[in-house]
Amino acid sequence: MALGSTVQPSTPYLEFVHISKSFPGVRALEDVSFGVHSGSVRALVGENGAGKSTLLKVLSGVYRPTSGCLKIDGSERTFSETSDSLAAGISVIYQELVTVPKLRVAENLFLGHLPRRRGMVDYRRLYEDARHALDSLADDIDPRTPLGRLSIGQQQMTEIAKALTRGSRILAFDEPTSSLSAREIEKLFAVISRLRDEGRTILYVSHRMEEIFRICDSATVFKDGRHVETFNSMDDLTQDILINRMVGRDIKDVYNYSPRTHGDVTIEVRNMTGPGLRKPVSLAARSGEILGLFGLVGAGRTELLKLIYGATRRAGGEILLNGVPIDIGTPRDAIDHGIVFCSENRKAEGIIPLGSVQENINISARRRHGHRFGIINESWERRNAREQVRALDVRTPGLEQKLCNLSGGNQQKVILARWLSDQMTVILFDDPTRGIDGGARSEIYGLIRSLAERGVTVLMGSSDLPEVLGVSDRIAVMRDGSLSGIVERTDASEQKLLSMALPV
Amino acid sequence: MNLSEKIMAGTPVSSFKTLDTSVLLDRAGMLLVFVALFIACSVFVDNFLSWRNMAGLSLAISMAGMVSCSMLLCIASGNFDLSVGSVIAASGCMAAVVINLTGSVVIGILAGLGLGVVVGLINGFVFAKLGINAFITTLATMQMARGFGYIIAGGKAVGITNSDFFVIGTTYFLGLPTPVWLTLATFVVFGWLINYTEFGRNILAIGGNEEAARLAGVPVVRTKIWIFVIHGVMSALAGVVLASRMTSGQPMTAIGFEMTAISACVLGGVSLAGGIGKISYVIAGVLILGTVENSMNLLNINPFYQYLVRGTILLVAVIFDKYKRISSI
Amino acid sequence: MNLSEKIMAGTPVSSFKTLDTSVLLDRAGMLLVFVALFIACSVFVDNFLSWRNMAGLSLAISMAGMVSCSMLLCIASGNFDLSVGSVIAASGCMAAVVINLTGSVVIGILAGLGLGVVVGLINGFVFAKLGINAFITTLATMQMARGFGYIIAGGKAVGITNSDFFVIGTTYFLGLPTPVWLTLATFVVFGWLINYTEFGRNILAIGGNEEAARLAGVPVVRTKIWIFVIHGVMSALAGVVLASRMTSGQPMTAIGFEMTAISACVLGGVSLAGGIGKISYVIAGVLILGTVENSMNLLNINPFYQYLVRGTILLVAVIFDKYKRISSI
Amino acid sequence: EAADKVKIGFLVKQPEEPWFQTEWRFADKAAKDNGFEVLKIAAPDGERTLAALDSLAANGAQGFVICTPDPRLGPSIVAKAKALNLKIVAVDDRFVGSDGKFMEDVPYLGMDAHAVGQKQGSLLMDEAGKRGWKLAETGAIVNTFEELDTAHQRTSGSVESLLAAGFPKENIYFAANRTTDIPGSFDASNIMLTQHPDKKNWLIIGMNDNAVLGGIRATEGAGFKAPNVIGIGINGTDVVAELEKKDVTGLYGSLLLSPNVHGYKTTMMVYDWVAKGIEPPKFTPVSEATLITRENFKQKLKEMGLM
Ligand SMILES: Nc1ncnc2c1ncn2[C@@H]1O[C@H](COP(=O)(O)OP(=O)(O)OP(=O)(O)O)[C@@H](O)[C@H]1O
Ligand SMILES: Nc1ncnc2c1ncn2[C@@H]1O[C@H](COP(=O)(O)OP(=O)(O)OP(=O)(O)O)[C@@H](O)[C@H]1O
Ligand SMILES: [Mg+2]
Ligand SMILES: [Mg+2]
Repeated sequence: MALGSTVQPSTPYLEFVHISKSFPGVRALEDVSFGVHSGSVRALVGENGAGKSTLLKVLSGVYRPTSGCLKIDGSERTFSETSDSLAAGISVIYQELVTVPKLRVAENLFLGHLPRRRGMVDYRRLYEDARHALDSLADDIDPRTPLGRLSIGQQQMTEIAKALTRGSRILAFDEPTSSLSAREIEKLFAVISRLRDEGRTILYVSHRMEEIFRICDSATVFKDGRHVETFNSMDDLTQDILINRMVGRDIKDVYNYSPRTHGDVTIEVRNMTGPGLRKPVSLAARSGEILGLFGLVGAGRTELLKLIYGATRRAGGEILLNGVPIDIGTPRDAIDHGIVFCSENRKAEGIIPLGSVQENINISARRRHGHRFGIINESWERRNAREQVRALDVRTPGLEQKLCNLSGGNQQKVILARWLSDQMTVILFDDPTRGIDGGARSEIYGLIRSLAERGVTVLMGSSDLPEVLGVSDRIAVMRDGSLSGIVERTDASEQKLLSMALPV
Repeated sequence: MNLSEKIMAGTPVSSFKTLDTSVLLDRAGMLLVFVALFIACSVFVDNFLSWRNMAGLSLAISMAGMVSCSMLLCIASGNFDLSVGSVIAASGCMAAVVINLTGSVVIGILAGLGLGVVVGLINGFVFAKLGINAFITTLATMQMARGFGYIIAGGKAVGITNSDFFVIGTTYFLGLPTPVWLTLATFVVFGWLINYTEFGRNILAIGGNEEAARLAGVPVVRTKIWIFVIHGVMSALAGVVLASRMTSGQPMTAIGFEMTAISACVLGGVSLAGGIGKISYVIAGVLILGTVENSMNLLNINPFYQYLVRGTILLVAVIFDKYKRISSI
Repeated sequence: MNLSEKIMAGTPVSSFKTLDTSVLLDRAGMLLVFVALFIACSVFVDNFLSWRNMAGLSLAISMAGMVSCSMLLCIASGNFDLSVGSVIAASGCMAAVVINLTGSVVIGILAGLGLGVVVGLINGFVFAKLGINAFITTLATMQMARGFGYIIAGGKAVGITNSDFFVIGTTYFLGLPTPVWLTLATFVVFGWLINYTEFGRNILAIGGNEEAARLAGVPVVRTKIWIFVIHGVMSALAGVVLASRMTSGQPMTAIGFEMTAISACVLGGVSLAGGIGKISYVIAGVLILGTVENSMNLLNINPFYQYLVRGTILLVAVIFDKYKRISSI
Repeated sequence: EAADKVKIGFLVKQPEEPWFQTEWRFADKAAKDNGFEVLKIAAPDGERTLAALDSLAANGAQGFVICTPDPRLGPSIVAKAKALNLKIVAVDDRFVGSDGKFMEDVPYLGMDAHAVGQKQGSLLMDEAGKRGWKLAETGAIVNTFEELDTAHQRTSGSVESLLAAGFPKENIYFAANRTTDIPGSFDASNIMLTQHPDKKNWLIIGMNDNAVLGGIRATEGAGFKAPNVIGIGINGTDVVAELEKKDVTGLYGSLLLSPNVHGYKTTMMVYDWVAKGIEPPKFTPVSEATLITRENFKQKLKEMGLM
């Protein structure tokens, strides 16, 4: 079912012509021009805040460019609303989930174009079509469940399926795999290949180099809102060249693992049960140790971490810190014991969107550092925020900027800064590098390492296999709401972890 | 692992069993509370169960039932409309004045409804198009409509001379007053509107996540304007029916009625945050409020203590509902 | 590349200039609208600018100013409180009754404030602990407090015989009435509370994203209870001051005052969705509302047209503010 | 049926008002004296009035007394009462038909709001005369609440008397009250005082005690002493504490109406009608309102059993 003719090198199907976009105090895009042919997958790469998402939002009509225009199939188009771009055959999967959690999965998939019969919603067809749309991506999702009940990864899969229901000729994916695990990524890639073979035009944003080299035919590099270079073929391109063009320098081994000596057991979980866990979970980790937590989408990593943190109420089990049973009823209790948690769901559980960068950084730590009698120590707060922003290289026009105006990756850094502002014994990371660019990623791994070297215990949930393998001292694998085993770093391999994670 | 295997394994995606009962309880929601209240009243309140009282009760809640349905649309989309009480009053006066002027009942009714359309359009335009928040917008039109009502009525009730008009409000059909039939029809139409039309589903999407709805190409602005226009028309219709029942247009009637309509919805279980739109919730809310008022009058409770009772019952009802839901999960 | 290099390179970190003006305009917000309104009134309304009128105007808005400050806490945390008007009335009655009973002004005032604490605790507990939504909770306590006021007052105004009590409401200090000083103090204290205490920041965080705040270790439940208790106390204080000004406790006073307080906040620019808490917004809102009322009476506008004017000015003010903000971007 | 107690409804428009509280109290007294039952229901607007009639009928009442929230509800109340087979007596406010004329065949007991207002005005002028005020330097604040027809009739009656007694028209200032409580009249009056700083003496007019008291408070705030202010309230029940104050205030007195008589008599009228078949007269005028002042209020209130 090829749409039109395939590659026609002379006229790109989609063209950005001198696009610029400014926000108050920020130039997000500056004079960006390039074109993409139909039947190809174009990678858009660049550091956090380089302007990739902004470009896609210009494409979909969320933003009007300050200057410049789009050309589709040679003719100029301007979109003032997303409905215009949808009508023009463009679907964008945004970086942040944009779903209606209270509606059912099927309704989310067909939002804006529900099937109708005689003026009414045709529910039978809706569920059939939804079932069909999910088939190739996530056949375990029931189209009738309210979407809010799915895990983040499952929601991400429905977002992708949603874009497919439109049958658009141009599809843009903004970091679709950041919360997907290996198995889901395979499914996604199969779908993308099929779409390419059908002659559609695909834009693909990702920070994961392996992915880009696997499925993209060409790559465009951004830096600080500018178009740096477009590589029309991936053939003589290497990861190092690409990264160098993005960052302006070389990045060595991102994980840079070196063995550490571990201290005593700090945190121990005994027979933990609760929502999302099917069997009691027990595990322990030592001071200075990085314990990876691997599993497929929906395996229960997030739930386990949240139970430890007191964010969800546990049904049973015990938590011991340094051998002493502790009572954690709320996240505040956990923080008081030096246990902190960094959520995978930045938008819903991490950021205070209208709060400033400084506010978001200090919200937790101020209790022990900044203040006396509940009164805020403004100078400590500013100093701390400035230090953290510098240490993590957060790109923001100022400490007063509202956090929702920062790029996704920079928001993530601010959340990390929140926890790094304080002392801790145990840090629970759920997908800490979600949406973070290669350069920053290695910085974050460095941070995790230095935390461990200072004697902090790190539990790190991740669905990124190389990451888990590269960072962890030991790896706990989860499957279907239970712990299927813990392996030492030396025994671990992709093969082994996957076989432990896949359903029996 | 396919779905049926998952069900066997008992993972969260599955468990249709537990889902079913909880969904059922959730669906019934406040209706259960209403049933409990109704039984209690039947047992403890003399004359409560008489046909006469039932007809009276249904008539008493007919207006609230009508406007709560369209208020549901507003709330489901994540907003509310404070102008409803004023529109009820102003459209009643409008209808009365125009009927007296022209002698034509039809023109009078159309004028009354037209007023509702105009207020709805202003609300919708200012809110959806200019992006002013709904609270301030409808607070402003609430004042304006009230003032307009007083002005056209000259500050006092406008008696209606053409008695043809009273058919809407004062006749009976199959033993029930006509306004009650109108309210029942409203329930059916709005239930259908929300569940079976794209418009209705779009409202829920907007209330659930406006950003997502817009990105998916839902015509957010247009839908919002329609919501307010529909609500304006329904309020005006309620006003016209009321004028017919009262045989006059009353400029100071229905003060504070916005609170009745909103609380009927919220009491029934509609979230003010938007995204929920069950007509059964509204029906339950309206019935509970009406039953409480009715029984307090039947029991001849001192009006000062009525305040206490009303407040307590509101609280007890929602706490009961909440507790029921938690224990059912 | 470190931060200072980035600034040199002209990447996003830079352009503090453009930010400044827009931030300034945004900060000033509705205060600008107020200034425009004030100038217009000074020019076109006779006697508006007289010292006497200014003192009268400030006295007229003193109660709204007080309760709007604590209402701001509620709204900033993403909720609102409907019980304020009833608490004002009930605490005034409580103070009056207790003063007449005991002869002690201090005990009377404490009783009045105590009533505010109790209602606040009920609101806070039911809302934050039991998780019932704030609309229904405070609607219920609104009814209960009103009923309680009527009951203790026996349905009519309770005249206060001990004239020591009138000091709070009827004396002057440096040319301004004491209640106005109290209101000014309230502005200062709440401005400080929101900006310079952990409690205040926590409120904004809860309003901005409750789940994120909870996960960041903010004591959500406790903070919410405090918000309602503080609001209860402030409403009660306003009630006691009012009773002192009127030399009697009035059970039917301040009906609908919740709308005044909420609209002062919202008009000033506080978002009902929560997360915004600027005291300057509240001050602007209160001043605009007060100035409009004052000028309409000075201009001797027909009361029915006053409704129209009030509505129109509300709309014009917010549209103007919106437009100003957009054009400043 | 025969063994059943007679039940009579008593519907009032503003149950929170002391006036209606008193009517209800005396309706209860009549019931107790004669062994029947009174069902008291609030009827703040048309919709709830009709609902109240339904529940009255459901409760087995045979008749009712009503102070209607709006006189123009007359025809629909009469129609509803007929359908439910209930006897009506109107109190305080007389029904008005769709033709704008009083519905004279509905038994009515009450007093003309306009006449009460006129009395307020003439008493104010009398007192001002006694104090020897120069009318040119005297202002009159009229606290209006036009939304309520009764209020309008009282205040306009009052103004009429003032004008008839030669009070200069240009010295009469209308203060539209936003609410019917004391702060409402306080704020509105305050503005009038500001606007006319040249006046030495003030007359305070309002639809009831509260409306006048707010005005008095405002004059105090603006620095006027009691001898320079005259306010006369209407109702009499809300001014007791004011008249008991140690220091004389601007409130000279109040027109004590007789809610007790209204409550007792009308209830008995309905009772006699349903129980004994004695049809009440179509119109029962009530005696004039009496002025109570610091000197006589205790005695008068006791006489009426209100204290
Ligand atoms: N609505 C907005 N208001 C102000 N600034 C914005 C807004 N949206 C984006 N920006 C800024 O524009 C720049 C580009 O952001 P964009 O989200 O496009 O980056 P990105 O390349 O997608 O980064 P990431 O990899 O972190 O997602 C950033 O500096 C960001 O702070
Ligand atoms: N509130 C909820 N109600 C019902 N089921 C839930 C709820 N929250 C999570 N679940 C289910 O619990 C299971 C575990 O989810 P969890 O988020 O812990 O997975 P995960 O391993 O972190 O995967 P992901 O990669 O998607 O984050 C999922 O199947 C999810 O659907
Ligand atoms: Mg991005
Ligand atoms: Mg997870």
